Amino acid sequence: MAASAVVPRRRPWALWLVVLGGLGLITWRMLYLHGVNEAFNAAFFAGAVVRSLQLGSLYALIALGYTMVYGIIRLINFAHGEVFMVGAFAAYFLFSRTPFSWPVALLVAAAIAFGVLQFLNFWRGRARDPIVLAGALVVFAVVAFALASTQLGWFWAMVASMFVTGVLGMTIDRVAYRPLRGAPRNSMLITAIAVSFFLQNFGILAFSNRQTPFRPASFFTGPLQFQVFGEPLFTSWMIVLVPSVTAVLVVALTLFVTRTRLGKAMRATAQDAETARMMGVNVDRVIATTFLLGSMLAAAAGVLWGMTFGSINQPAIFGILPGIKAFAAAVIGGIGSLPGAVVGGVLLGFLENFLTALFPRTEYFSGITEYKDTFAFLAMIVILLVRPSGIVGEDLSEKV
Amino acid sequence: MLRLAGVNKSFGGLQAITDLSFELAEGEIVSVIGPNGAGKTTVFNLITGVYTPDSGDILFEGGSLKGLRPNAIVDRGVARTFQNLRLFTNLTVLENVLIPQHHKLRSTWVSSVFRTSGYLAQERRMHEVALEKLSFFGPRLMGFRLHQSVEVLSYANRRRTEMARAMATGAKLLLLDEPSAGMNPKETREITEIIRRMRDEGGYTILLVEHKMNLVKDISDRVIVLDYGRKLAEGAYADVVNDPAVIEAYLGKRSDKTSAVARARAADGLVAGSSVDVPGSAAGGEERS
Amino acid sequence: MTGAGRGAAASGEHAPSASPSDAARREPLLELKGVTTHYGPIRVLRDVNMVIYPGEMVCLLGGNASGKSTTLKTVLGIVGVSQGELWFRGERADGLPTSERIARGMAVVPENRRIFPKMTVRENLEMGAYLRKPGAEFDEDLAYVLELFPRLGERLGQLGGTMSGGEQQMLAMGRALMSRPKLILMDEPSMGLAPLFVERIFEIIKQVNSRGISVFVVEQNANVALAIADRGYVLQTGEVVLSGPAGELLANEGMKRAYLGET
Amino acid sequence: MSARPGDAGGNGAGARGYRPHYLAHRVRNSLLTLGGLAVLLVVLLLVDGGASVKLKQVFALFAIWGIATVSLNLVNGVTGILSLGHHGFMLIGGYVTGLLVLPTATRDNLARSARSELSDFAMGLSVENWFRALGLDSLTTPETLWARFLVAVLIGGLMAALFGVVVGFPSLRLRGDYLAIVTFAFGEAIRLLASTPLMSSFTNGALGFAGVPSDIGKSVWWTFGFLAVTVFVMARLKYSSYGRALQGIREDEIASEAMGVNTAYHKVLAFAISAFFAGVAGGLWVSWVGTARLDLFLFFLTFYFLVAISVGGTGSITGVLLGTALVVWVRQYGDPLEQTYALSTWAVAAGLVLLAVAALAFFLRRVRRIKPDLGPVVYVPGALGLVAALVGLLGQGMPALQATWQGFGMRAITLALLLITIMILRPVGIMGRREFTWAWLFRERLDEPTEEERAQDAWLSNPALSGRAGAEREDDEVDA
Amino acid sequence: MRRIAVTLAFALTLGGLALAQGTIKIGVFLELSGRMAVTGNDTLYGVRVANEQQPTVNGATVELSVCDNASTPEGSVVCANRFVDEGVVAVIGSYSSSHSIPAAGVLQPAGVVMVSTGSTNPATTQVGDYIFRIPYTDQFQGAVAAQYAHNDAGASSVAIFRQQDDDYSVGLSGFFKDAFEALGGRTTVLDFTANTVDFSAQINNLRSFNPDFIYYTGFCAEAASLVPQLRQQGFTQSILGGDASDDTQCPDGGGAAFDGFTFTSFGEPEVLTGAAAERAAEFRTAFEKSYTLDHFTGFTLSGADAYKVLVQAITDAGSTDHAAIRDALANLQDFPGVSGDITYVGTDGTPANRVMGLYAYQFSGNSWTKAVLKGISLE
Repeated sequence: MAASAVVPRRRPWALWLVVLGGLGLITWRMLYLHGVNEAFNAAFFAGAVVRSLQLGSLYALIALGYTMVYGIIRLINFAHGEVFMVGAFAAYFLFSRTPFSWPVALLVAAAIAFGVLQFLNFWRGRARDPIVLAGALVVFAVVAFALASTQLGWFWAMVASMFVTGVLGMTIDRVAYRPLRGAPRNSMLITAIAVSFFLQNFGILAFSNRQTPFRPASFFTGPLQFQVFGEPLFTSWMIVLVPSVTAVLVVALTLFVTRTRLGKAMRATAQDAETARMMGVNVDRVIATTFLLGSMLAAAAGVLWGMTFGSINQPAIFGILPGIKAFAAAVIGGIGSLPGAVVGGVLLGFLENFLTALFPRTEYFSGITEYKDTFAFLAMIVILLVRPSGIVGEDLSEKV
Repeated sequence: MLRLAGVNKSFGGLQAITDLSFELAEGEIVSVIGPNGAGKTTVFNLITGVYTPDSGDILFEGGSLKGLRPNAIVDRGVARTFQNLRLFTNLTVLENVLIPQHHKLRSTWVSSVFRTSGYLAQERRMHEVALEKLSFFGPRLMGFRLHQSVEVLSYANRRRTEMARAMATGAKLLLLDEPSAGMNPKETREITEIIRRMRDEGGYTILLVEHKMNLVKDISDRVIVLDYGRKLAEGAYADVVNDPAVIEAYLGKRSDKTSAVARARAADGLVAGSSVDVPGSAAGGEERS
Repeated sequence: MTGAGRGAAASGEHAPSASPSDAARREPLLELKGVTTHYGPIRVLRDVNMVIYPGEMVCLLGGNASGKSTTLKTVLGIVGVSQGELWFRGERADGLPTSERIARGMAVVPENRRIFPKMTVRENLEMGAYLRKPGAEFDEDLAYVLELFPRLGERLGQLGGTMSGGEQQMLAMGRALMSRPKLILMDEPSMGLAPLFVERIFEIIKQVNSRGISVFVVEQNANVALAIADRGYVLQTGEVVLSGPAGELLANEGMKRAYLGET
Repeated sequence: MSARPGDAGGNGAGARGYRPHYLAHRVRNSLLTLGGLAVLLVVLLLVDGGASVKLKQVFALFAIWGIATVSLNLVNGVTGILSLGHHGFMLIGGYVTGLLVLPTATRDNLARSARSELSDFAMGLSVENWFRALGLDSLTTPETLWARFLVAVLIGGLMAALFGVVVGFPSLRLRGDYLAIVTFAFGEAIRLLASTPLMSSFTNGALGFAGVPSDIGKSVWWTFGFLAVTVFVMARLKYSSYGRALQGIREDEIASEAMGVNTAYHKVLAFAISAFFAGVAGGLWVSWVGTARLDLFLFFLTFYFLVAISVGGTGSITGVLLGTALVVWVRQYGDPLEQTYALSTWAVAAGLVLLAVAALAFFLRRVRRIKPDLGPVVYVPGALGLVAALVGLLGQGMPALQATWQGFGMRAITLALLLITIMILRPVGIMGRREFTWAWLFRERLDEPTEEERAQDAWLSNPALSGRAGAEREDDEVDA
Repeated sequence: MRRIAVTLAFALTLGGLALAQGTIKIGVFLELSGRMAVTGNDTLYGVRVANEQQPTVNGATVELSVCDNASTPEGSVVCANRFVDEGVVAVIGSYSSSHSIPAAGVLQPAGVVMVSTGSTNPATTQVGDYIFRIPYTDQFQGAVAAQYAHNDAGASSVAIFRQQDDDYSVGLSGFFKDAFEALGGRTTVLDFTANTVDFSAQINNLRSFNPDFIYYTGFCAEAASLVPQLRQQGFTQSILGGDASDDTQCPDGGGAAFDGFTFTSFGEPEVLTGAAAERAAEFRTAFEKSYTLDHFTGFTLSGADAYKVLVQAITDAGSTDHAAIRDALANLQDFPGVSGDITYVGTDGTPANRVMGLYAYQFSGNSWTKAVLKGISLE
């Protein structure tokens, strides 16, 4: 949770040596591959780099949710991957369905307006304020009208999905986790696993269990082609969109956490919940906010994920692998630390994508594609055993 | 029997124990006293292997305890109780006193599954030892209490169970961390008597941390005073408590209002400008581990 | 506690005889009426009666595990009351959440300081004023706190965790003052501090108290605490066994024997 | 099954200060135990001879899953380490067993098919061949499959145990949820690695191999026999000195270590024993399904075991078996949940479930005083449930409610909700840490004082002799 | 209280032993939900229409006991066990080899006849003599595809995308590879698992091989992600798919990237010849009365034929005895099915003389059609 992570003392020159040595090895490997086969040209590696960055950004967005929740209540929120799944599906319904029928639109709008009411109350701290009510009514009207008359573009679908998913995250916290505050950590973890299973199967029930095409009309999913040292690189504008959206959201989150009152309360709660409570912080509300923000980021990641790959998996499994990998990213970066999540996510993206590019299938070697999914797990196990605090995190392990 | 030689320990740049040396002879009862945060519990943690000293050595019956795992140190014959009670809450009193004897079991898990006669004999022996140790506390932990889960015991009975548990390890040296905390005067007197009997009848050597001076006065052969991780004084109770340094450190300054104000004025400069290093929160935090 | 010791004062609600500001004697600021609390099945406090009047400084003494900190947590609402009533500023408070109690004018200096180690000094102070609207009042309070603790002013940008114990104690006190409390609760402010610092801290407590803020201080260091407090309560195994004006307590034989360890 | 901690020492208990078991009770309990076993035997005979193949298989499945849950319980419930990698151990046991007992004919088929990636070495791994080489030809007939299966399952279990040791090692450095995550990562990594070229010469990639003989895995007698052995070992272990040490680790690891328990050794031991039986369960399961495939060993397996353990009672062997029965029953007989019904029916069903949960929560709060504060978490679902049920009942004619909906995934949803509810309302599960024993059933409690002891206790807590506080406290104990 | 509860629990357990007895039942287990739901449902509609056409056999009404295997092997085993329990006369199902084979493992020892509607992996019928199928095998399909790639498309190097956790895909890839290499071509196999969405690693590997033809043996759930990614990354080679690509999820999910995607699949009326074509067209007309033609594919015909051969076998056997039905089925010769003539005499349960169609998706704008290129029959 620490926006300003304290990096423990270490010898900087050793670090630089490792980094430079690693880069040297990578360069050597790239040159070697290029010598073996013309196909491994600059464009090939440039493509791998941009895809790594893209995937890494997505992992980072999901990982932020894990790390925020872990930082504040020391819970590995197993259900976060499924929240990500719901985010993607919510957006899918918003941009793909022809305008909803009026009753459905009114119902959905009422639900959303209720959520808004909750939120505004939340931040203003005063219930039944006329302004709040008016705001909720405006939202209700706008949402109902929008749902019934227009099909949303990807951006508004993403925003709406972030909102819906944020409410879902808060609800999960309220219903499943909050009654367990102070319970043994294992109970909370088991509950989180149960919530994750519930959401997976609820997804089957609600969204039908099949792989779903995810192609909103968008400029960004269109092809992008440019030359890298004379070689063509085929890709799409998503390689620009994904990292930029991630950067914007991460900056916004950092500003929120460091500048706003609630954000400071969040950091305080993460550092010492009981004392924060003694300062008058409503800890439950702060935790709910954490779930809200984490889930919103996950929803954004879900939408970007779907747009990047053009389809999203069946709800029963969509959240699992990205969720676990993002969790691994959070651990690698240092769970509990916001910059750690970003660093870990990008690192994992590179590990997974760039390594397979560095060790592709050649005539003499069958490649490491099949091992791709195990990288995250092995990296996580190694990090946990060698340096449980992660790359940039501080030690959160239980004290004697 | 136990000898600490120049032990130092620091946490993150904060010196918790500084050059601490003392000795314990067999059959002695020695109390360690000092204000909260003075490093008393840290000393216990160092002896029992929870922490490893940065420098210096801890010798028990001639062998070094430095770097040993806590369970290996119990094997050597040193056991402890915890200030904040670390009982096996959901297990019964009897089970709590049986577990510390497990390290002496000389049967594999397979023979324990098949209940070989060798295993059963040891198990019977463990029960006898458990009852013997519990009987130190009279009928308080006997009878139906044996099968009561620790969860339902009173605070005082929990303390007693913890002491019985430490005895059951078969250790020769017991480290008792505030054995009378949370007890009323009658119970405190009782525990004082029991600690004495533990030495006289059980043959234990006892090192204890205590705040209640009555208890310390009644049973200590010697008293060691700690302050900021340093040994301030050592000796018989009467000598130590009359040491002015000890009175100041432990009992607090006997100051009336005027002198407090005067001293505060004197301290003001220090607070505002000077850079005297003051022990920080970490020492206090460790104390509560 | 011997019979002699018990005789000194009945637990509870008799009005203190000597106090600096007798004017504010009518209405108690904080009152515990027969409060009993449990941690799980274990009873920690039993039928505790206490009262603090506006402008008063009261100390709560007792050994380890006697229930001092629990009393404080009960007042704050971190531990629930299982029997009895808690009144604060004429209102029943035992059902209120902690944040409401803070909003009504409590502030706390927790045991071991408990400052936020990864926030700057300034942010720590802001957290103290968490429930209040930021604005001119905030700057006013900040100025007052910095005047009280000049050392904090030099270190506004430093991370709380990097400061020494004494500085952290000041920060914790400053943080509590930032909420303009009516009552400050202090849990062992002297723990782990050098004697000179202890006196300085108590001097500041006195200064704060003289501004009309009531102080409820939990201490082990009985001599220092009683030296500046108006009244005191002594807790043993969760029960109030002694109470009375500070002077009387200091002079009480049973007190000396049982608590201070004097012969 | 009437083992109690106090019994472990054997006879003559009264002489050493704890409650004598009355002879009449002992005789009664023995008779009841015999009677219970006889009933079980009769039930198994009925099931085995009965017409329903499915029931037979469900019983076998219960036994197999029972082995898995009881073994997982050793780590999760007794030692208190949340292990999420049980499916990985089962995978190892399952694949090893499957490969070793694969009949020669199936092997030959596989070798010829385009689907085989098995190496010649792996193809040659066959208990049948080993028996031939040893001249035990009588053990290579179809009738003596059990002999080959026993050898194979033993090897499978040992391989799993070996891996259990490997997975157990992180437990020396890590605690709590970090450790849980590492076990999870190991479990998943085993599965992912099994499909990679590295391992596929032994596992035949993700496809695995079909044609594993089902005779043992679907036999009620064999599976219940294995279950009986597992329960015997686990129960004896739990009520031995080793079991106490493991429970000590669960209660307080630091204190255990300070009391001389070699926590490192014991944790690894628990993992190894647990993994061994998981491997056995895996072997039986592969035999039950008839195929060794990677998608038999997904994380959902461990999840269902967790449900069984948490619902039944963490740490209680009988409780865990109860939970397993529940999970197997819902999964095997829960297909009515996944049929197509009108929305009104769904609304009524969902409403009633919500109401029931709210009523249970209310009951537990009011009568048993289990949770101090549930507030809206109880009342809001209760109210919602009431509304849903009423809408469903009253609005049967409404066209909107006549639309039908198929309840895909309702079984898993049911189990997940059950687990969440249990975790919130009764975190220790139905049985708690208690075992189902006759003594428990007849409420013979060793921890309740006799008249004599009550008198003594009263004397000890006499206010005249101790402080007032003491008196109160001692009384508390008896009630609490 | 406690004792009552225990007694009650015991009584409930015994109550579970109660059995339900049914009439003449034929079990149908198919992929009605999950990743192969489209094909599974298309097949089921075929079975249902055939059932409407021939509702009785030997004077008894046929009742279909439908079971959804949720596109999982485990679900298939559950279904098979349920059928054994219900005492069904015979079993129809399922579409995928990965699901048929585990179920066959249950039904063969139980001695229940199973007719697979879509399983093309040779291993299915090798499970035992009670297992039959309607379609051709992948040995045939792979060989045809190899010939198409080599002769019609003129390819010399082919990249095969293989779903490594599916029997059908692994088998088909193997047969294609063997056949194509026998024709003198070069191949490489690129593995992925079910539910893969990100194919960048596989596409990386593809680059160095630089094939001039791509053969896809997986299902549409993954193809819908793979094909657009291939096209986007500049791979313009022709792609040929197996019959698993005959699924609306492919063009619906992948969009215009599927323009020109060719695949081999079960015969539709257009590719059948002679009397079979007429029977198929007739069946299509009957089908249209109950369902829309969107759900009419070669799999529908296959499902119908599975029902029809079973009814024929029961009629021939004159009883519902499992062994008699098996014998009758094994002696079936030139049965006039809607997907072609069916002969089981002298085979391992795979009918001789099957017809396969070659199709392609063609896009105009965002709408697509499934074009019939030609019919291919086994010599």
